[in-house]
Amino acid sequence: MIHIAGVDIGSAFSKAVIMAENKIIAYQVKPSGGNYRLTAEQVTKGALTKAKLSLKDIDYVVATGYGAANVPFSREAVSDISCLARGVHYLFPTARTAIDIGGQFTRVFKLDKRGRATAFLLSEKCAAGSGRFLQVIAKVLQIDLKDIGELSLKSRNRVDFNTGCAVFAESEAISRIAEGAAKEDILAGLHRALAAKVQAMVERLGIEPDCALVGGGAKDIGLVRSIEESLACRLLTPDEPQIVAALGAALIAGEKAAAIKASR
Amino acid sequence: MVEKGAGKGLAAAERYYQDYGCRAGELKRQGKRIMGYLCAFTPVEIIAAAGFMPLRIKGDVNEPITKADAEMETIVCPLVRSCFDVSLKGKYEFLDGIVIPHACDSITRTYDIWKYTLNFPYSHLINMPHATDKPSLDFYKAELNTFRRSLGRFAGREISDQSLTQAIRLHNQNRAKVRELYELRKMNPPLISGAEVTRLLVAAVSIPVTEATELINNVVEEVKQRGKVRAAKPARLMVVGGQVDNIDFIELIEDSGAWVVADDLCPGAREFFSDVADTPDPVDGIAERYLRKICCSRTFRERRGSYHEYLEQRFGHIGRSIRDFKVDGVVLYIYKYCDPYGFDVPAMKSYIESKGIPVLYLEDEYSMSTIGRLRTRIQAFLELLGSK
Amino acid sequence: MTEEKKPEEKKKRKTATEAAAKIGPMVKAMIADVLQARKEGKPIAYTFICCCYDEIVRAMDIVPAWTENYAGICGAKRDAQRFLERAESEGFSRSLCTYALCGLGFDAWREQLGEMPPDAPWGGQARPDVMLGSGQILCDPRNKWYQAAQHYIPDVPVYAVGLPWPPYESDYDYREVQDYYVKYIVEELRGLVAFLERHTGRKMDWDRLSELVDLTDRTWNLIWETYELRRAIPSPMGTGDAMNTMVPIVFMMATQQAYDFFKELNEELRHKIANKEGEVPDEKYRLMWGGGLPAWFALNDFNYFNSKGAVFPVETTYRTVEAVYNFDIDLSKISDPLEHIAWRWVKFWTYWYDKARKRPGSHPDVERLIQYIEDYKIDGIVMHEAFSCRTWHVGLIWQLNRLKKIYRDIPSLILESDIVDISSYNEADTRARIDAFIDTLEAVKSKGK
Amino acid sequence: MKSQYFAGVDIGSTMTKVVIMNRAMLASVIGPTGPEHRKLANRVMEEALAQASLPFDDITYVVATGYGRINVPFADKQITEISCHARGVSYLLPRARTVIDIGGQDCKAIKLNDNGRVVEFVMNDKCAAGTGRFLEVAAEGLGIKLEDMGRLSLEAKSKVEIGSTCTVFAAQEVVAKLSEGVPLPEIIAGLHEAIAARIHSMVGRLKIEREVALTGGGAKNIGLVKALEAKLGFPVLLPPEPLLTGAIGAALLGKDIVKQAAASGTPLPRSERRLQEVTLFTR
Ligand SMILES: Nc1ncnc2c1ncn2[C@@H]1O[C@H](COP(=O)(O)OP(=O)(O)O)[C@@H](O)[C@H]1O
Ligand SMILES: Nc1ncnc2c1ncn2[C@@H]1O[C@H](COP(=O)(O)OP(=O)(O)O)[C@@H](O)[C@H]1O
Ligand code: SF4
Ligand code: SF4
Ligand code: SF4
Repeated sequence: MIHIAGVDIGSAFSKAVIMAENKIIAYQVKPSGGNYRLTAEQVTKGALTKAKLSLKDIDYVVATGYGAANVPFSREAVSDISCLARGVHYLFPTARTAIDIGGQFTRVFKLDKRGRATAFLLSEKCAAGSGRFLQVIAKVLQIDLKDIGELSLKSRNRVDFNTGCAVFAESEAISRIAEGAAKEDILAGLHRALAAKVQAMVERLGIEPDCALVGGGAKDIGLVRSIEESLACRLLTPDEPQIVAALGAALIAGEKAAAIKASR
Repeated sequence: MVEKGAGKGLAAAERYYQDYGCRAGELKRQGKRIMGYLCAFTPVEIIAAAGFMPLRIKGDVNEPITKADAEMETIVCPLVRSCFDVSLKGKYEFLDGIVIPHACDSITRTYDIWKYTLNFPYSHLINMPHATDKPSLDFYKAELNTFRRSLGRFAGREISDQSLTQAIRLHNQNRAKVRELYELRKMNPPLISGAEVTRLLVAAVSIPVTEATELINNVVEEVKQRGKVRAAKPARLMVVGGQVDNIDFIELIEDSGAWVVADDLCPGAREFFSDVADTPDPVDGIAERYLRKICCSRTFRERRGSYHEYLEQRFGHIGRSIRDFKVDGVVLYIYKYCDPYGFDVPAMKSYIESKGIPVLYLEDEYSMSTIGRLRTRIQAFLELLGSK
Repeated sequence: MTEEKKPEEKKKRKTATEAAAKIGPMVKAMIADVLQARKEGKPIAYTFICCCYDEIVRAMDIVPAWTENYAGICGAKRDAQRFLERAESEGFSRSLCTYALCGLGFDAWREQLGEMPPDAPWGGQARPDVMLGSGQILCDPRNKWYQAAQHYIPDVPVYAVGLPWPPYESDYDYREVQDYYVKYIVEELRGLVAFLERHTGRKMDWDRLSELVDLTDRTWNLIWETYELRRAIPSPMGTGDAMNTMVPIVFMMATQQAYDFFKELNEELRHKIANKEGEVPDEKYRLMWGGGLPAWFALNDFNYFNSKGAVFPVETTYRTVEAVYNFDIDLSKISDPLEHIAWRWVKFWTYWYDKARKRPGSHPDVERLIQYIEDYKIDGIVMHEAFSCRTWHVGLIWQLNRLKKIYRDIPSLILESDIVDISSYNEADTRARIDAFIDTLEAVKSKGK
Repeated sequence: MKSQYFAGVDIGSTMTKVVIMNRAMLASVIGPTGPEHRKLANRVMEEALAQASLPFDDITYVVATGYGRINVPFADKQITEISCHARGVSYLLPRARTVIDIGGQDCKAIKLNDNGRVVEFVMNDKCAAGTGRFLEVAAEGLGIKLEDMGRLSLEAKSKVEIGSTCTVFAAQEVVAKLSEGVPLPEIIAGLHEAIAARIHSMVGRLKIEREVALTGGGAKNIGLVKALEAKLGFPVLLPPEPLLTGAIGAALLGKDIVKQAAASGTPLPRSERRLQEVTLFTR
């Protein structure tokens, strides 16, 4: 049996996925921390332990993400867009457009029926347009990242934010709290601001149904709803949206391993 | 905000301003045809003479740009982007067409985007020269005649000399009224605030010219009744820049403790201070006004004499306003990516400063959030004026 | 202002053709010539490219100082920041054309010092005797830049030549208006000659002008024919090289040197094609540089594309010539040289109009993309949006959208940075985008299989 | 005549500063600004009064400045940070013709004439890159104290290049660098270099004239000061306590106002001398 692995060293989180026979047998997600090389080892080991395997059992490893260069045990690095597309396709074969909200960038891309990206757009180099923005805010509001989505849905009285900068949004949020604004209303405002940025990108690329939303941002139900509202369409979201790029990397690893086997 | 007791002049202006284009929509439903345009360089007389109501397309500082970026790069004048964004969102669906003059790169380079994306039944680009010499004037006249023919074809009838002369007369009357209004700003304190003037002029370019003249007249009458009720403020400012079609910035200045008493803006003095002369061929008068009389940085003035005299040729109108309206300080309010004004900043600044008048240069992005950020700068400028 | 670290000079880009490698020294000599002219008291004119007065300037023996070129050099040497900052401190917004900002910063500095700014790239840009702007319709900086420069060199006169071309409109044909366009341009060019005679003391040699006009026609034809050779598979020369070979096109037109250069390049390309020598050994993707001036400090990105097997057989940028024998009029019948220039100008800009009219919903710019896609067998389009110039960089998104609507969906990538402002550029990001784009190309390419 | 006392209250985005002066400085207190510190402005004021041993009623005139100036109920007048920094510098460092103020949320450059009056200024407050926040965020990421940054960076033998301009991403980048084993001093030096470059290009929008004074919290960071000096090509002047410059300027402007009013005989309106809570500011 061929075992394959995909490792995605993201700017915020690192993920490893182990697959066999086109099925995920284990995965692991952990914060990227400072040392990518170390994280890469740890996250892969974590997944391997779950799968009761060790690195030498793995036939092919593909790395991707911001820190892909720091995965010494990978055979090859593949661009995030390609991995994401492959992962999305595996999960949602009908998806033709996908949005990935990661720690550093937001990506919007189109994919064909074989899971290849055919067009893409990346957000600008400013934290105001990425998932990092929500992390920063969650921290100042002293809410756990995983709770912000639910909380934001409770908002009845959205506070509109007019700042573009993530750092200033942070202090603005502090001021608003001090003025007595509710946390959920602030979150709803921030989700709205981020959704507007995503919307502009999606409109530029042109949306083709179905549309999937992946990346850590998709774990935030408040953001998901906000984007759905501005795009006026339902989005497909996987149960574990964060591992999609790693999954795609594993799938690509699978193809490579199969190709090698065939050529032998 | 409209002051208590304001009659139908200011109140009506407020209404037209808030619900911009409402009158045009109303007229459209009654069968009138409406022609949208960008920028003071559109010869509205020709549009009116063809039986259309010209409507100046306005942006919205409060509306975040969400649609425009899918079709238009972000490196154009933010006002033009906003105009396009609200158009894409259906704000001006009722238009029968758009007319775009070759004013600046931001406007000209986006013409095709406007034309192909919004799919109005009619569109036309008027190729306006930069130079003002005789060959340029002749060429411009030929372009105006091309436009006249083209629009006539679309209207289904030729534009006659009489209708042109009539439209010219009405627009000149309108401009004269605006100048009368500006007289009320010369007093100290001014009888009318800068925000009120801008709101009125924005309203005025969204309704038929005769109604606009009446509206302005009503305001003039109303305001004259005010006598001397307005508060004295320590500084009288002039705002100079490109297009300003919202009052928020002017309001910000006036809330910070100054009156805006003069401007070189459009809509504003730039658009209303010069008339079309009565010429045997009406197009001659129109060409002469738009090419030579409107003072805007986009037009290249040929130099006569020393560089010092050249600055006077280019910016003399600002100097005259400073004098006539007793201006204490000038705010250069210019949008990012505005090429014509951007390149003029150092020269303009040194010209105004040579008159002993301090200048505050602000670059803005046409958004409510940035306008708020300018507050500290304006207050500091007022402090600087106060301590002089 | 001090630069504490020497601007890092970029490694020399490897060119595919020998001809392109010769351009560097040619440009250097061009700058030196201007400095030499200053010493000898020959009249120098600040000039813009694409303004069709090349022959006039050359016939009057006036030395052109191409201000866009000098700014580009500062950018390519990664030494533009100090001039941009200088312009900013004069009050110019950083959002304006950075060629202009670089030039204005340089002028302001040179005038303040009374000599060249320290370590000015390649000896610096000499003070001009006249400045030739152009009014309408290419870009605003063409009429504002030199006017603004007068703030620092008030004694140097400016002339703004009106140079319009008819817009592409749906409700009338440009032929209805072309006569008055030509008439206007001729009068403006006549005005230019008079201006130059007045301010430089040179007299126009009309016979020489006619010769140069003819030389230019021949050069245009030769360039067009040479570039068409790049249709070959594998393509012998890419856009990276074309960003060098643009020099004779835009800075040396109306000189024998430009003609000879293309003669040589033509031979080199024929030779390469005969030997099946491509821009890269293993050509996988054929791309078109479909719009935008290049980021001069990042020309190495072309090599990065090459390293992925991607070549650029064609670009729209700097392809500012057509074969004049393809025009719908016979230029050789127009004996008045100024009229000849004017017609060539109008015909160049309206060249794609008739073709566009035949395809519903098309537009000349889009039509040109379609034609090149077909002629050069293009797999994908790369564009560059330089933030500071509207002329070449607004409308790119729209052109791609239109292309998709009326033709077909073709992979495209829009890179974003600037022509000379390196602070807008991030190499790692750019390369990540290129990688992802190559993946999409692969996906689309293998679709049929 | 009863002696006169002037208070300057500078409510910055990060720090609240109060000084009380007559001829000389009698008291100065610095405290943080923030949501948890809502009542702080009055507490800082209280403390300053205690330090000067004065009842609030004895304060002739109170001028508020800074980001939160509009919400100080007990101030007699609000004046922008720009005028206050200018006034403060012209008093402390009369030779200065340009002031660069690096505050928590903005950075400004001010040009002064020979009389210490503002003739021109520029300001950045759009993006956190190039402000004190940049260093705060980075320090937090690196787990070091803000006060130590300057000293630490001076130990650097070289400096790493920080590729991200965005504050948030820069913070992330430096953490990664640290774990890659790049020595801390070199990272901090790199941060200083990055922020100095940003500030320098912003300040470049004024024609800088010597001498240049540096004020605000950023001036407390010797590493940043050195990096900026390297960019400028000459040394800068530093006030003894850079954070207080704005508050001192505010107090002095109050004094000027009182003097002028006395000269012209116009009565000056005065707010109630009651320490009320300072509500938080919004722009
Ligand atoms: N449990 C969660 N709930 C909500 N948002 C989350 C959660 N986990 C992560 N995120 C968001 O996802 C982002 C990281 O997404 P990810 O796809 O892992 O990025 P990267 O691949 O760049 O590391 C974070 O910035 C955060 O905003
Ligand atoms: N001891 C210190 N060492 C280094 N930096 C400091 C120190 N104290 C404050 N700072 C810096 O000063 C900034 C606050 O400066 P300040 O001028 O008070 O700003 P504001 O007026 O906006 O509150 C902080 O962001 C921090 O970067
Ligand atoms: S605006 Fe804020 S979030 Fe954006 S780059 Fe600047 S510091 Fe980062
Ligand atoms: S403000 Fe400037 S850029 Fe904008 S439309 Fe007017 S002239 Fe053009
Ligand atoms: S075309 Fe663009 S790059 Fe060239 S001078 Fe004009 S604005 Fe600058």
